[in-house]
Amino acid sequence: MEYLAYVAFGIYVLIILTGGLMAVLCRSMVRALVGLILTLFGVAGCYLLMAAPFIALMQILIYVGAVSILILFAIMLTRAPAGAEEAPYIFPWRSIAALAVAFLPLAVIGGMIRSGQVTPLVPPTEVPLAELGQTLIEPYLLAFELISVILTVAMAGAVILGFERRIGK
Amino acid sequence: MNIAPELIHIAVALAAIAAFIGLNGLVLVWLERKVAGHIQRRPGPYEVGPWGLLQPVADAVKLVGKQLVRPKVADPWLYWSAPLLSFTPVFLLFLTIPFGPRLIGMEFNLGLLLILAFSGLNVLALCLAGWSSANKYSLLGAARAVAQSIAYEIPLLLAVLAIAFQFGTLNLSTIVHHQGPMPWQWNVMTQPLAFIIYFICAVAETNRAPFDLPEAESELTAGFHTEYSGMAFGLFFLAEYAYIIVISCVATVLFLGGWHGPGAPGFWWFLLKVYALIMVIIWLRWTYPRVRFDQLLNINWKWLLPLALVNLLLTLIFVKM
Amino acid sequence: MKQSWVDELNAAGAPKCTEVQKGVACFCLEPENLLPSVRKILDLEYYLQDVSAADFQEGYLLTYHFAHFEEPGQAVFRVLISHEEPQIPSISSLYQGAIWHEQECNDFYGIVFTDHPDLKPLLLVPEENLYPLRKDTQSQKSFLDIFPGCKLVEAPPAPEGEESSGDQETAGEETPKKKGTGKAKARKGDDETAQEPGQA
Amino acid sequence: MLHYAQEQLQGDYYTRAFQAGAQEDTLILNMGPQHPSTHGVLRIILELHGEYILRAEPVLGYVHRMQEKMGEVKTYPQYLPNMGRVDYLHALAWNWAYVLAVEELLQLEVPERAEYIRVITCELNRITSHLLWWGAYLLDLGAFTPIMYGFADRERAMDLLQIITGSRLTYCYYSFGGVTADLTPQFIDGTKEFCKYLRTRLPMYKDLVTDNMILRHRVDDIGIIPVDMARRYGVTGPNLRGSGVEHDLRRNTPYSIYDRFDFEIPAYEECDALARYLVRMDEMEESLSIIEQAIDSLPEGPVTPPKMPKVIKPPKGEAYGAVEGARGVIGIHVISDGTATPYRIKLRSPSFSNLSLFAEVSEGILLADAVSILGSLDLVIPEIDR
Repeated sequence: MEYLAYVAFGIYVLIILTGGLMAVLCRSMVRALVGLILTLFGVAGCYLLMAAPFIALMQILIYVGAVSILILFAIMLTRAPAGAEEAPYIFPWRSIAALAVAFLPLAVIGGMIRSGQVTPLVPPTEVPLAELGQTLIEPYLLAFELISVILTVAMAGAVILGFERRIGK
Repeated sequence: MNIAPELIHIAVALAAIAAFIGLNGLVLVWLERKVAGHIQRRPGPYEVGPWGLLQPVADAVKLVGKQLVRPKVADPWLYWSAPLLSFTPVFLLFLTIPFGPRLIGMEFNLGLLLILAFSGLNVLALCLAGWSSANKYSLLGAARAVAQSIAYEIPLLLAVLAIAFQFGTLNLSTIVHHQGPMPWQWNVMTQPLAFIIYFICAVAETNRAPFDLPEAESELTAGFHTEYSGMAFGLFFLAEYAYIIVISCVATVLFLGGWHGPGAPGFWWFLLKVYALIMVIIWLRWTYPRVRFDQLLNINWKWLLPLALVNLLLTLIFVKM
Repeated sequence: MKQSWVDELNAAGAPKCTEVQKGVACFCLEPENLLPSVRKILDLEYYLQDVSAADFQEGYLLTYHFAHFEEPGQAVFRVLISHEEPQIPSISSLYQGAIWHEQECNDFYGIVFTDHPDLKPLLLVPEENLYPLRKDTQSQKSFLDIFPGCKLVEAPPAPEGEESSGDQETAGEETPKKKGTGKAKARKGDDETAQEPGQA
Repeated sequence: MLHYAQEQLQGDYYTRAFQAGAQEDTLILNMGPQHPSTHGVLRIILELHGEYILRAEPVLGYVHRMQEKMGEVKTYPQYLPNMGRVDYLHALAWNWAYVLAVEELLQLEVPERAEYIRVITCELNRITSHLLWWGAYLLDLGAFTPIMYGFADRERAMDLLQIITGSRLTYCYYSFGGVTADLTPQFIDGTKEFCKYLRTRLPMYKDLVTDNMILRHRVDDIGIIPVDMARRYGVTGPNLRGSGVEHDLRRNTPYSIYDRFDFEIPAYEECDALARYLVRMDEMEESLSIIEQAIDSLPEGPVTPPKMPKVIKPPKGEAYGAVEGARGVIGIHVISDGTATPYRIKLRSPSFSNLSLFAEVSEGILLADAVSILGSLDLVIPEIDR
């Protein structure tokens, strides 16, 4: 039973890493986006492993089904068929700096794990939906509402931008 | 090792679903052409096999036999992955649909959510197909697909949510169990508005006429799949039919009492209802002209969305009372 | 076509028309008088039927057909331009429908319409100048021969035109016309003779 | 992917010319020459901003056959079959315009029965043309079924025409001074029956299609052609009558015997695609009424003039034959030099003028509406290119 979880975890991590590398390295913006989507799928898999299928499905529904498609839409609207040629490789310094930044969190988390005592979590159990909702509405109400406000503002902004284009025509 | 039987069950279910989709796809191709034929005062296919029954097989053989062509400037990876991406999630969608009292791929508490989440992937596939073809018609089709599917997903979710609120569950089997065998015990009686909204949105989500703007052939030649040939096109085609079956299945489960029916309940009732809905969808396609893009969005934002919200609100009030 | 309108058009440029066979009124114009006359006929709410050309010994004959939405009948403008310098002002600023007709004449004959917004090939291949409807000298017929009622105004650079305006009037029973010269050099003198019968 | 961008800069003469005037951040789209909604090989270059059209330019000439040159090398009778191939949907109107012009040159008197036969067949042909347009237009709007109904009904009319003309599409039926064959009783009975039949069909089309809400929204207020614009471009036919002008050569300059029949000239004031649609639907009923009247009062007699010259050599001069075709005023200008071949033939095709306004009318509209407008103009491409 447990080794299955390990195998699954390994696959998910592989997916996440592949997607991440694709997102960073691909020169075509759409391919990079596909990498991002792959990563999101991997993360959804990890949620599934943590016995949070609701979050996993929400991840797919919202991030894959809506957010990344909006990004794709934006890419298509900018009409950049040939991708990001405007960013040529400047090999040594920037790449090294980028790598350093990329490994920084690894170092921090790794250091924390090494220094502190890692306690194994209790085996995860599925949280009922009602409880999840209760948590969102009661202790985290402010955060929940803030997110919705931000989303509303973003939507209004998109609408305004869209109207401006129409008038500009 | 208590997970193993479960896995085997899912594997068997997936195989069964693949067979189900393949068979129903063939039947649907035949049915659509036959119904279209009779609506148009012509016999439809009748040469291949009795009543043209083997026509879809001939079509399939033709599609498989055709050369796969990719435009020179198209992005090869994305170009070939798009039809696969369009077709593969379909299997997952059928997994949680209760075809009968015990005929279900995977008993899952969040079944409804699973279907909604993975059906959203279709638009991603259309988008990738449209973008990677390096064809302007495809690109326009993809842009239309995105705007349309994002718009119609919202009222669809709200309509489905009303049902979920009513029974406090996302489990499809439970929702079926809450309904009775007689038509007046079905949810369509308590939630008629939700049913209409769901049905319209679902037709729009599957890009079927009169909402087939992403592939509007008189404007965009074939929209997002302009460049696809052979089985790559075939997969899009099959995916479209599979999605039609899915939305009809979900409508049956949510609103039409699933496998319940007067007399003996069972799989046949389910199939009957599904095909009744499919017939309506086919009928719509061969009857109406296509709406225009701004009209399409207006219908959604000005009518369906407010109505869905009102419906949700009413449901909440009734549930809480 | 109403007689009053014919008179108005007669006054507008230097066209000469005498009414009217089966409701068709023909006006023979100098290239210079084309635009004012067309403006006039637009004011009279005529619509453009077509613009066509034909190749004669004397030059290219351009024919403009106009008709009216309510009134029966047809107004025909004819302009003759020389082979050597096939140029004529475009009427497309007044009748936008003429844009394509003029492009087509350019395709078929190589006639240049000055002030045309976009005089590129319309129907034929853009890379070659074929001019398929031009006739060689053997097959060219005389304009006067085909329209016997017409009189070519031969315009010597010297004095007034010797031929009379009386010809013009008598030409009325056939489709009547008075012609600009086929010879480009005589344009100016031609003009004067053209004015003269108009005043006479 | 890199050379995708470069490839866009290439293109043929017209694309390059069009691209030179393009704004930044717009999409140049070639609609045609092969495109489902251009009904033939018409090409329209569009500059799009999103789905809005900034600029449109029709490119013609893909089926250009130099009909006018053919007219100069063939004898008068030899050129007759060409007329059926200019506008294959209303071939008889082109037949008529040509024989009208030549008859005027020859000063030929047409026997009365032949005139009646011409009216009957020409109107029947007009109905087939409108039926096909109706189906094809609905197909442009995304409704697949009406074209089948339109075709089925059109087929009946074509069967009738086949009885007397011997062909189904590119008719060459009228001859100088008459028609080539007399009507048969079979045709007369069939036509009577067809008129009755179509009168039952047209109300059904109105109920099922014309009154459909989606259709109404698609064609209402689209492609406004004011009278002034129509005049400047020389728009005629149902397109003009959709702008509220009751201009119809059959009424305005009654040629042949149209002044003997009692019929309406349908016209709608709205100037939009719906108005043009309704005009054509009404016109079919008017044509039916003309056919019925003509059949009822069909006189006996010969269908060709008593003595025809062996060789047709019209005297020197010119003639302009103008008739009302299904798409507008068909004009054929014949200049004769007294020989057996015309000196010059100019074909004035209504679709040519009707399409020429597309650039102006399509500015700032949606791509879907452009398709709708193109359809509502009822174009026949071989007629435009000739």
